[in-house]
Amino acid sequence: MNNPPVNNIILSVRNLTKSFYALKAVDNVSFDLSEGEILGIIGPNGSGKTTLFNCISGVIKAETGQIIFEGNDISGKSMDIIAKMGIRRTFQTIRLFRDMSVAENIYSGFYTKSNQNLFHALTHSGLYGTDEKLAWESVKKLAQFFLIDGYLTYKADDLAYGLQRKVEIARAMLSEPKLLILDEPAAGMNDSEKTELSEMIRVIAKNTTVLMIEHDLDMVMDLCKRIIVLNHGMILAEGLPEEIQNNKEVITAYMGPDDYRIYGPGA
Amino acid sequence: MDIFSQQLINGLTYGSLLGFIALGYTMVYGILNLINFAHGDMVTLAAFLAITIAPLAVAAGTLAMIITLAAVVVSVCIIAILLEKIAYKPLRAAPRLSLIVSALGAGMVIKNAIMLIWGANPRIFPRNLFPAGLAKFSDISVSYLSVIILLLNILVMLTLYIFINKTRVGIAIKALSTDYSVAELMGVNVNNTVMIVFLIGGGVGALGGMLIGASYTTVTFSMGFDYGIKAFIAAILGGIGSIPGAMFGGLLLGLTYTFCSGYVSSAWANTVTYLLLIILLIFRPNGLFGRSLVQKV
Amino acid sequence: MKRKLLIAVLLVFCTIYPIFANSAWLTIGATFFIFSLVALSQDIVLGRAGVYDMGHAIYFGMGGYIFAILVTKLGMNFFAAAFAAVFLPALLALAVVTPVIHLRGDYFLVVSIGLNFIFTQILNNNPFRLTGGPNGIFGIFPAPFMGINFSSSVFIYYFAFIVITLTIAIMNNFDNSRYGRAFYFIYQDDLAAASMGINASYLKQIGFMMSAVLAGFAGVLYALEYSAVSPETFSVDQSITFFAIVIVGGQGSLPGVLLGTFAMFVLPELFRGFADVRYLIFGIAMVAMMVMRPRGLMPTKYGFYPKKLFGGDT
Amino acid sequence: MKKYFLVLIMILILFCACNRKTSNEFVVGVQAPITGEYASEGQGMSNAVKLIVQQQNDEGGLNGVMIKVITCDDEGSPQKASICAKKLVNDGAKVVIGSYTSTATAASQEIYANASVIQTSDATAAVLTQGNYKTYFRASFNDDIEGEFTANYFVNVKKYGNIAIISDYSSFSSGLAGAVVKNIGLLGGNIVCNEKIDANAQDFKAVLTKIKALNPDVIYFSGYYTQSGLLRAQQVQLDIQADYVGGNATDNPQFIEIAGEQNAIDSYLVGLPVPEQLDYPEALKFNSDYLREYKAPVPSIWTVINADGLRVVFEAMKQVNTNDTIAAIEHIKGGMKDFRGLTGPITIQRNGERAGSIYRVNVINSDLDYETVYYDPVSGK
Repeated sequence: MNNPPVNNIILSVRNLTKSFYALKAVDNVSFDLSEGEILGIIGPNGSGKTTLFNCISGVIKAETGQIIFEGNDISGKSMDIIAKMGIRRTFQTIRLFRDMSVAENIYSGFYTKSNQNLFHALTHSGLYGTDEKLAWESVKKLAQFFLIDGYLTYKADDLAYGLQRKVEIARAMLSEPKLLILDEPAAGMNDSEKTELSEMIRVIAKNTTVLMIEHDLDMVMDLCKRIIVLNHGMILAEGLPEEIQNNKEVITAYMGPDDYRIYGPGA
Repeated sequence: MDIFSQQLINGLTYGSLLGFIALGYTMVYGILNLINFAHGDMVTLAAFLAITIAPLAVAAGTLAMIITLAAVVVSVCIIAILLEKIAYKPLRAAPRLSLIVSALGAGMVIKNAIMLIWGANPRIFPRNLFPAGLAKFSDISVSYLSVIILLLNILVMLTLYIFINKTRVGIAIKALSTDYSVAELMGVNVNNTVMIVFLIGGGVGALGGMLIGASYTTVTFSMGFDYGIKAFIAAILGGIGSIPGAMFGGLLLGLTYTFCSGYVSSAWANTVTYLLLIILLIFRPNGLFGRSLVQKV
Repeated sequence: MKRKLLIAVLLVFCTIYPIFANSAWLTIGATFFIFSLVALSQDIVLGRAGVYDMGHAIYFGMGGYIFAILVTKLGMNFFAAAFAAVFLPALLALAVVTPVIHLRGDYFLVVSIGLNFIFTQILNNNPFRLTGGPNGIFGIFPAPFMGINFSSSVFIYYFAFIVITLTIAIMNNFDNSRYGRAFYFIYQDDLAAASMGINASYLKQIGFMMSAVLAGFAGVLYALEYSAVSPETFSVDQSITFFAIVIVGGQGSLPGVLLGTFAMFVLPELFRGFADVRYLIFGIAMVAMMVMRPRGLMPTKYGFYPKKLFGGDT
Repeated sequence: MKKYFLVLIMILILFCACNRKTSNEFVVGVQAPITGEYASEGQGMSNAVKLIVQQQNDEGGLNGVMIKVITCDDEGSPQKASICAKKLVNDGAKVVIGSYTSTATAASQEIYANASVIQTSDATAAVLTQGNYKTYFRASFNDDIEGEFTANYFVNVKKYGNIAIISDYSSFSSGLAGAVVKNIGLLGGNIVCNEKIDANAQDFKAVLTKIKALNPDVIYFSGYYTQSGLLRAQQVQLDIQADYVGGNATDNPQFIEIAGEQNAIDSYLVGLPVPEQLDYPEALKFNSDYLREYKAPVPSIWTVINADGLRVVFEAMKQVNTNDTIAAIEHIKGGMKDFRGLTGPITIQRNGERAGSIYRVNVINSDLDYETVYYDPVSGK
């Protein structure tokens, strides 16, 4: 794969619509995401953010619309195929392998990169040794990067909330994805953990495109170069963080109509 | 044409017997997400209890039937509650599989206890419990007993349907089966509600057991498993957790089994019945009436 | 350290066992190995991949019957018949399981019971006069080859012993490999596993094929040991016993499953005395075991990663 | 660690359980279903053998050696049967009466033959004598002979036009039904259907309704008395005008209870005589001894046949005055003629089958006892 030009489009979503019975959770959403970008998606609760992510990552199938990732249409594909293509995600409700150790949880990210076939697995022959060494070393390296290498032998379930989040992100990062989808990564974290996380995401974004849902607006404004605001399943506004902060519809959607005067551009 | 209608009656009778037992499975599964493997053996136990109690009650003359039925249903309900307290309550928070193995073990205990108490050989079910005799229309013969079974089946289904949807306890049961922890938060007394479910399931199952004994005159200690599995399949066909589903699932299974052995081949009747289940589960994984469970992410 | 010492003691004991065991106890020893093999194969799908399979005796029966048919009806030599009886079940398992592999938990359990009923009914209906109907097939005596009499108890005992030891070694490797851990991932949370690019249905199919090979092998050994196969040996009741063994012994744990098999198949031979109370005791034991140790006698302690690398011990 | 010591303990249990013991007594083994579905028949076998052995010991044992009985429960399953066979051979059994079910018998034949232990039982599956195990013989008759007898009765004696056959999945029932169907075919009889029922089920109305449409003259069921009783009761319920004939396993007093007394009347039973019908002096003595010893009548004809099997062996050993099994079996197969058995004269052919046939057709009359309506003393081929 030659080195793509700086801002080519890696993911484009075209008139995506997904409804649960009568409710249109995602209503005709279209946007593009270029490589190396950190795109923030914000919006009040129930605006369709997670449903949008679920459609992109293959958890659920959208009725209409297309999702093009690196040129091929992934809108109907199953989740594991999409993951193999290089899209990894974290979940709003942390979904770790609870009874297993942190090391094994992170290792699961290596599954698609490992070239160990069933015969090697059963006989520990051939490239089993090198493959395992590479796997566990990268697990250790990544754990150190995320400052959780002290917890590798702990059971995932026993960790504090913030640490579990980091394990989930580390797990997603181990396979060096092209696109990392973060579903409220900072939820449940205190301020110091949040700044630490922002730094990590900034480092990750050097060679991975990041698509993020986050309620903590300060973090979003600081990290993301571009922001999309969703409301009732539709894109309300799109643009640079400053533009979004002063956008009339956004504030109305967030704060309610009469507050625009108080928090308007003058304030 | 007579053959068809005779087969229809055969199927409906057999199906409604299965329906009685299926009900026990559906209610327990609805609330504890547990396949109560011991339920089939409870049904057998009811038939054997009737064998012991019936001669004692004969002294009461005409009331004999009522007293025996009541005594058996009550004792089976008590045993059902004990079963829940000993084998299932301690495992409320345990992993699903250990609950299943505990149910299998409980089933084995009841089955072998019956064998040790009443012996390994088939026993004869008392004839005087239910009215015998046949009615003949042209070439079709319908025994009074099968009429009773059909009517009782519909009656029990209706009362239960109303009970579940209209009474406070019924709502509590429905709440508990939709979401265990939320129902608990809302002040539903979980232990009592679960006890009532086992009470109803056991009682209706006991009735089913006695009707089976009366229909086929012989009961063996090991018949519980076979009836149990067919009844559970009926519960799934109807949509596990739905009360009308248990009844319609039972009738569907009874008719399939009857028409298959009547018109296809008796050798492959069971195979066709199970294939029906598998095919249905592939296309409608929640059965005819079941609620579809959307997996929350 | 202690674990290695104990394994060595066990291996030595099993090797010298035939010398002082009379032929009845030799059969019981071989039976223990055969049923442990089936229990281990059940543990692959139930204990590791988390598939609620209560019809596992099907694959055990496939191995036994294919071997019996090839030897008695076609007079095939031991090696060819054994080879077919070990690998054919894998393909048959794939064909049987694929249409229903997506079913979740209890639904798969009921379907597996249904499949087991169908399997026994096929055996009983004696299609094309192959399966011998309810009598099953007896007189399974493959022709001796270069002096090896395949029906001698001692040969079968050592053959089963070698097969079970290899199986345990291979399953140990499997646990510490990419696929083994992937099985645990799909058991813990198949959606999260899918988000890591792990296709649960595909792995479950592999799991069934691997376990069908082991169960098929156990079927061959059974046919050799008892020189007869009949439908009731592969009935739903047998599948329920294997299901209980894995759960009581401890899912995904090799010593646990071996201990479970010992309790279910070898102890009864000791309690020959009070025969009819035996099953009542088992029922009570199953309930008591589950209430006291819901996760089984020796549940697996995960941690399938190189210990030295992270300095932790399990 | 703690958990591994558990595994070590289990091995030690295995270790100390196996020991050898020798004795100079003549050991008779009983391999029978003491528990499980056929428990009553298995216990009957064991009681009969103990009774015959006790009587033989009272007369000074066998050629001067006292006899000991060892019983092993095979639950009627081939797997347990194989373990029992090996255990009995190890415990020094020279003669084994076993087993009641054909499958369990077949699974043990090879083991007894290799140890030259004489084996006899009441199992009737034809395949048991096809393995030409030299130490196996039976005092009962194989299904083919009963098949011929039944077919002849249906086609030539009763001249039934439409014959409906029903069997279940047990090896005995399928084997017997197969023999009847084959022989009816040879005699040119008309079989309208050959149906299968599941022995665990109890509702057979579907099959019977299908048969009713074929308007049969006779319904023949080759299975056990429980299902036989239900079939008869449901036939009457469905008002199917046809004779009902049960195979020899219908011979059990419970058939009448299950079918219901009214329905049982006019049911036919093709099979061996019931113990009460045996009028030979030895049989009368055996029945009364059994009743006195065990406070219960002889469970079925199969108990008597197994007793006969053992008496044949004892008689042979006395005639060749050695307890050597090879000499005895040679003498039994061809040497002994018309031994005075409880079930009539016994001659064992070279292939281990018993010559002749004592089959008869009984009908249940209005006061509910068996009345012989046809028997075929001539066919003693």
